Amino acid sequence: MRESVMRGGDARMSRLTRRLAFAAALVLLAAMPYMLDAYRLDLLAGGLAYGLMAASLAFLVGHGGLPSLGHAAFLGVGAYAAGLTAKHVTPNVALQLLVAIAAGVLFALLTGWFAVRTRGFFFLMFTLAIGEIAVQAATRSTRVTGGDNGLADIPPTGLDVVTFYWWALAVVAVGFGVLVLLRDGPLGRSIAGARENEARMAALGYHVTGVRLAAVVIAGAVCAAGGALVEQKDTFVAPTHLEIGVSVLLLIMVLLGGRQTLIGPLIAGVGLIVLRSVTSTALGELWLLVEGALFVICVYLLPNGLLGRRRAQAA
Amino acid sequence: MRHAVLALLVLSVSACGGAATQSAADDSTIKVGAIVSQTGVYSALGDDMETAMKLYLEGHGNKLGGKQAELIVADDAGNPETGQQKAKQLTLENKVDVITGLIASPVAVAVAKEAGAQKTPVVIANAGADALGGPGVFRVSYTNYMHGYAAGKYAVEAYGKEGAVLMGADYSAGTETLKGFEDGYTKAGGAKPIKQILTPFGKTQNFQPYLSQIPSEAKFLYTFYAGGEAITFAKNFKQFGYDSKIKLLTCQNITDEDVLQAIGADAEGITSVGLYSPALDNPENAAFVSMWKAKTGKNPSVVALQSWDAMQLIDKAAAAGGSLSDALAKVGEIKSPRGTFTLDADKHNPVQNWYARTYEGGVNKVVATIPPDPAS
Amino acid sequence: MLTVEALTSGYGQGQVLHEAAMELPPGKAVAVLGRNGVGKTTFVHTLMGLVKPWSGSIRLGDDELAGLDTRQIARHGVRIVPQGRRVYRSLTVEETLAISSGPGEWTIERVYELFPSLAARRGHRGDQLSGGEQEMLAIGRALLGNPRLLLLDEPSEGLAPLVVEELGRALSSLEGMSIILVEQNLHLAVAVADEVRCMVKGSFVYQATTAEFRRDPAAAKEYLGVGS
Amino acid sequence: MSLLVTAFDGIAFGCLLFVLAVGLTMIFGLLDVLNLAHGALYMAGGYLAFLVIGEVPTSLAVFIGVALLAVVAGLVLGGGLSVAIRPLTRRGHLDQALLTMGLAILLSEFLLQVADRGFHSLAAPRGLDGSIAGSYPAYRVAVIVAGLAIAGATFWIFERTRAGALVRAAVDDPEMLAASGVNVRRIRLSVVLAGCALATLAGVLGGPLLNLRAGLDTEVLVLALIVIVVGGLASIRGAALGALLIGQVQTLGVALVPELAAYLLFAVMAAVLLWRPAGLFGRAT
Amino acid sequence: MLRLHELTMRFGALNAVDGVSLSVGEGERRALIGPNGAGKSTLFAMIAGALRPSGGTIEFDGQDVTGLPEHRRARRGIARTFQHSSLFAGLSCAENVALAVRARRGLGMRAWLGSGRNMDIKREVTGYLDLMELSEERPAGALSHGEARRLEVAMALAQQPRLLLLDEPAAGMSSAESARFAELIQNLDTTLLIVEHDLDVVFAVASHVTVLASGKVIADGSPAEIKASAEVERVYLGTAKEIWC
Repeated sequence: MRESVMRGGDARMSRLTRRLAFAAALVLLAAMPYMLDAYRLDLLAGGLAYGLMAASLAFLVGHGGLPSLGHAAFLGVGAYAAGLTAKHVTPNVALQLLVAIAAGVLFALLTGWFAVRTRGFFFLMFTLAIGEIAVQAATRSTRVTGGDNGLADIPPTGLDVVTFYWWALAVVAVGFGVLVLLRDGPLGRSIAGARENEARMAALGYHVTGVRLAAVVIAGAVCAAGGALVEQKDTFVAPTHLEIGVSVLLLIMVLLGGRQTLIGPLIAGVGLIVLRSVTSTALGELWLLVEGALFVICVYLLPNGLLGRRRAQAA
Repeated sequence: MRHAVLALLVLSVSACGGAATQSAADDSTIKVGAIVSQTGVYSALGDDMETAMKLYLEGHGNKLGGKQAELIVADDAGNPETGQQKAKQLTLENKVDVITGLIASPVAVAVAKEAGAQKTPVVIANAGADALGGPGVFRVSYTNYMHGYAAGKYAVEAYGKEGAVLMGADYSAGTETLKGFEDGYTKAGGAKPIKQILTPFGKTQNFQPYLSQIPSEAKFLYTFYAGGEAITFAKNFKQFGYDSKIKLLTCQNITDEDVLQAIGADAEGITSVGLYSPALDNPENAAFVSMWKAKTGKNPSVVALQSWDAMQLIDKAAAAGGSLSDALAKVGEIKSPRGTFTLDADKHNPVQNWYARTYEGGVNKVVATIPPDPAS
Repeated sequence: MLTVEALTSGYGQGQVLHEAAMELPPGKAVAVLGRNGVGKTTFVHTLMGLVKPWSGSIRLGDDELAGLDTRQIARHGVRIVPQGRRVYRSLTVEETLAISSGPGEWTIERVYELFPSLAARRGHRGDQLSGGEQEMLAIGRALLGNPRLLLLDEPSEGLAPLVVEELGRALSSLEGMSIILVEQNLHLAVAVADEVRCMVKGSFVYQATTAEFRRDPAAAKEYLGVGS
Repeated sequence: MSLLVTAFDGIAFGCLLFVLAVGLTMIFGLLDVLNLAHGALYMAGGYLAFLVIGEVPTSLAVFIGVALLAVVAGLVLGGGLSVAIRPLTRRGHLDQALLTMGLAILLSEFLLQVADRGFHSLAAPRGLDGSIAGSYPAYRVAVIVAGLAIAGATFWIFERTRAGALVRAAVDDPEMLAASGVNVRRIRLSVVLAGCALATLAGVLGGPLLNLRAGLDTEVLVLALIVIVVGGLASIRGAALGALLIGQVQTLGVALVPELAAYLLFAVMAAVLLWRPAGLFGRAT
Repeated sequence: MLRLHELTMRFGALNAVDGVSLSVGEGERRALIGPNGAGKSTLFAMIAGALRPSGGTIEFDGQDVTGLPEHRRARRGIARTFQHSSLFAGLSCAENVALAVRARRGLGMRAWLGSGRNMDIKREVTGYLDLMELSEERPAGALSHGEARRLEVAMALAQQPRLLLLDEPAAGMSSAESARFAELIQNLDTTLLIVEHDLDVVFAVASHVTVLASGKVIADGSPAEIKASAEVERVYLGTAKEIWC
């Protein structure tokens, strides 16, 4: 009953080994405050948030077969929702997170309703349009969002760097766990089915549009949670968080990590955030050239991403 | 998954490594963190900024306030999130004494917030957002509002008391500058502008559709555009023949040295209100312009001047000793190539002369001086 | 002329041809018959290199074709009229014929003589033609390559009887050309072909001259028919 | 009256967009490769011209000479691109997107290193740097003329010549074309070369209109993508119609509903995709 | 149970299906035969709901379902197999069938299922796979042709349909395979509409045969009647008399 092919890289191991490795990684990550200084810890927390958002996009792109170029809109929706809640309603980070997730779901329903009617490259371009319209909306709703200068007057969370790191780690771990469970549950498999063969799904009695919409909602909700973390870390959010460049960055994380897995993009997300920080510190303006070269090299050397394995080809 | 664990290990090691390089700041050196756009859409300004700061240090024996100076440049890529991350790195890891640079306003907002939390003073060398400034945040550039306000005051005298049309990029710098203009203009006795035309920021490749919305009864046009949009605007305005239909007054960015060469002949005759001109006649400016020209072969841009003054401000404050944050607030008069200016006591924004400049024969000739408004 | 030995091939992991072997005498037309799904189309696709042979040999004259790619096989003088026609939808009749034309005795004018109804439609695009016209265009396209070997895959499929008759007349007039004709329409097949091969489950199991085949209705029933 | 000028101006932009986008759509149609380096190619054309002639007006002959030089550069870069994407032929759009995105970063950052990160612009050639009747830039008329000429030539080659018929046949059914003995790979290569050369040419043509600066590659790429999506992929006619439509949206559209200007471009694309999910001239697949 | 009235499908100028009326009774095994291009698959697609007819009506269980989308028809009990295997190539055989089982039980959109229900589904899936002699773990994309055809049927059976549409289920099977397959089908107790070229299978399975040519019904009757029909013979073998003169 296991969906062995989709899992790609990690399907090679038993479920037990996989769980042990996950637990070990979690312990190692939880111990990071004892090894890293405040700045690096903060960087890692940001990396984890991006990793979670990359994993959510992998759920959409790899698992759902819906290549989105507007995923940063969900980051923005989550971040603004959490930030506005912090500013106007409650200092409770967990409540802010819940509001962010709810906003992500709502936004996914509103936009996904239209988006899932397009396919492939056209889905890509449609989501790009949604992302850009979201940027404009955030920029121009100055009274609510602070406009292009961002929502600056969000009160501090009151959590110190270490506590916030653990909070972020917990959210990322739970969020990632939810993604994995959903992927392997009935709905997740229906989503995989819709990716593989829409005609057959309809013939089996599935409402394919609904299934695809569910994929958008799940990915959007989890991404919004990641967006909330980004906001809570910096207590700042600006329209630049939603820009196409961020969507592209998330998509690159997915491709580098291997779109057939969820863990690969998570790791690639953390890695790319850390790598950018390291290279831009060390190389100045040349960091971008190095990153471009990295993408090119990765395409050739890691054809299926860091952890991906080629999905079985249809005969 | 094996790879995953491995990758995590590598990652954590790489994150740990280098932690030893940080050293506690000691009294004999002063560390300046400059957050600059080295990449991204603002990197043209970033180049000037970095050059000016380094030029100042070169010219002052690499010392600020008598202490050995260390300038650490970090790339914000034009993005506030990255800028804030860099601010964290500079304060927490490099333990800089002061953060400067800051081109785009959103970046400055995010960085000021972060630096405030880390109790590190900030000297803004470019960003114009009105809201910036206050405890620990100092600005040697200008507020968008004052930029427009000065132009508004000037316009009443030079362009008449009615028939103003405003046009600008639809983002905070644009709307704040236009708001400043409207206030400056009406307070000086001008009538309310008859129309305001806003154009999508960063997405407008062509101003003809917007220029065509200027009402026929308009007497003059005041505009705010910067960077690539400034080039396009200036060229469009001239080439669509608007120079013969309506008088033009602009913000300083449209005829800044950054863009003049790209605009070419179409810049000829444009009058703008700005805080600086390479043609200003004072000894500080003469020295500054000759140094800059020797280095780059061009006239200094406004950003270059501001960055130079940012270092000058830090230099003076560091020389005063004590807490840098307090000292920055007490520097008093700064003899800048733009003329002498001070920072106001409350928000630490510059109180400075503005100049009406007309671009002729390759330089922005100063045609009028607009003194700072005591009321604002 | 054409000698196929122990040819196997298929799609993905599914093997379709099982050691198929046949010979085509020079200048003769051979009809390949068989029920749906026995591998006739795969057979001609493999000859054309559209499906890669797994093993076996395809010799055309002195040239070994197995292992060559489609273009190389085409350069050896093999042309195909594929099932479903596959005419270029956005090219006019004239354009299609022009880009398919090579040096040799076949000219565009000669194709128009063969199919006068095509000449009348020379300015129309491929997707504006009727099925019969598309079939004629596909045949014309192949003929303009002056093939040493012409492969025809179900030319009569989906065509009205009158059109099939016209096709039959045209194909019969190609006296002396080496042809492999895959057909379900027996009428057309025996009208055109000199010899008959029957295929069952990816192998050839029956061969005869058309005259012999006509005297052997049992074979037709066994390999092709309804009652069995 | 002024709306007429605006609409006319939209044609100028549409012409530029067509030259920019037609290569992108053809490369997509024939190779099934989404070339995200297309914007960087445009940028390369513009920066090459800037590096050669600077920002002062030159004679028309020099300008045309530089445009031809950019075409050569486009051919060279196109050759590089087709070598780079060959190993990825069967790897799907997203892998190709990652590769071409990486190449785009490399190319555009390289250009900014060679030139500088400052704002630049090409001057219109002498004789075209003024205005017609003091109210319409002569260069834009030249862009329309050049754009229509290039569009006309493209159509003519594509619709009326043997080479064009071969390209269309290769889009329709490459397998059958190969089965006629045609070297389809060579056709693909020529389309990549031509598409890239048109992109660099557009860079020179658009230099005096859109300026040269960091970030130009992405801005231009997004415009080109919108054009080909709205028009429908793999169709020259679609690229032309898409370019003209987007040209008007960006001029007449924003003049008519200025308050929606910021949303207009993307809203139009989204609306077209909902109405005709494969673009205005797209073939349902 | 199924009643088609004047069903028509036009593609451009071509009438792929041209006014077909037929009805299939409860428990009947109806075979649909005819030469290539007769319109069988088009007819199938219309019954299943994948194609909207240009004219005519489809009645299922006494209700007009002509306007009902495909997935709603599936839920009412119409299941189909595809002429060219249409599987979830990247998923295992078991998952292919499980998708069908969960859809039938209305669990396809559940985020999560308890282990009890999962075991239940797994048991059922194993049952269908065993019935069709398939192994669980192999990805559907890696199956041989015959196995893929059987998986097609396994998925349709897992829907426990009231009306099963089989579109050339035996195409490309070896004779041993198709004989075995015919046996499997014979043991099903569901209403069946089957398009098949392998006439061995047709005559082994069908209780009633309808012959389609050029989009029209040209004959209709028991297998024996069809075998004996000269008209059918002519359609299949061309004008036989002219050939064997």
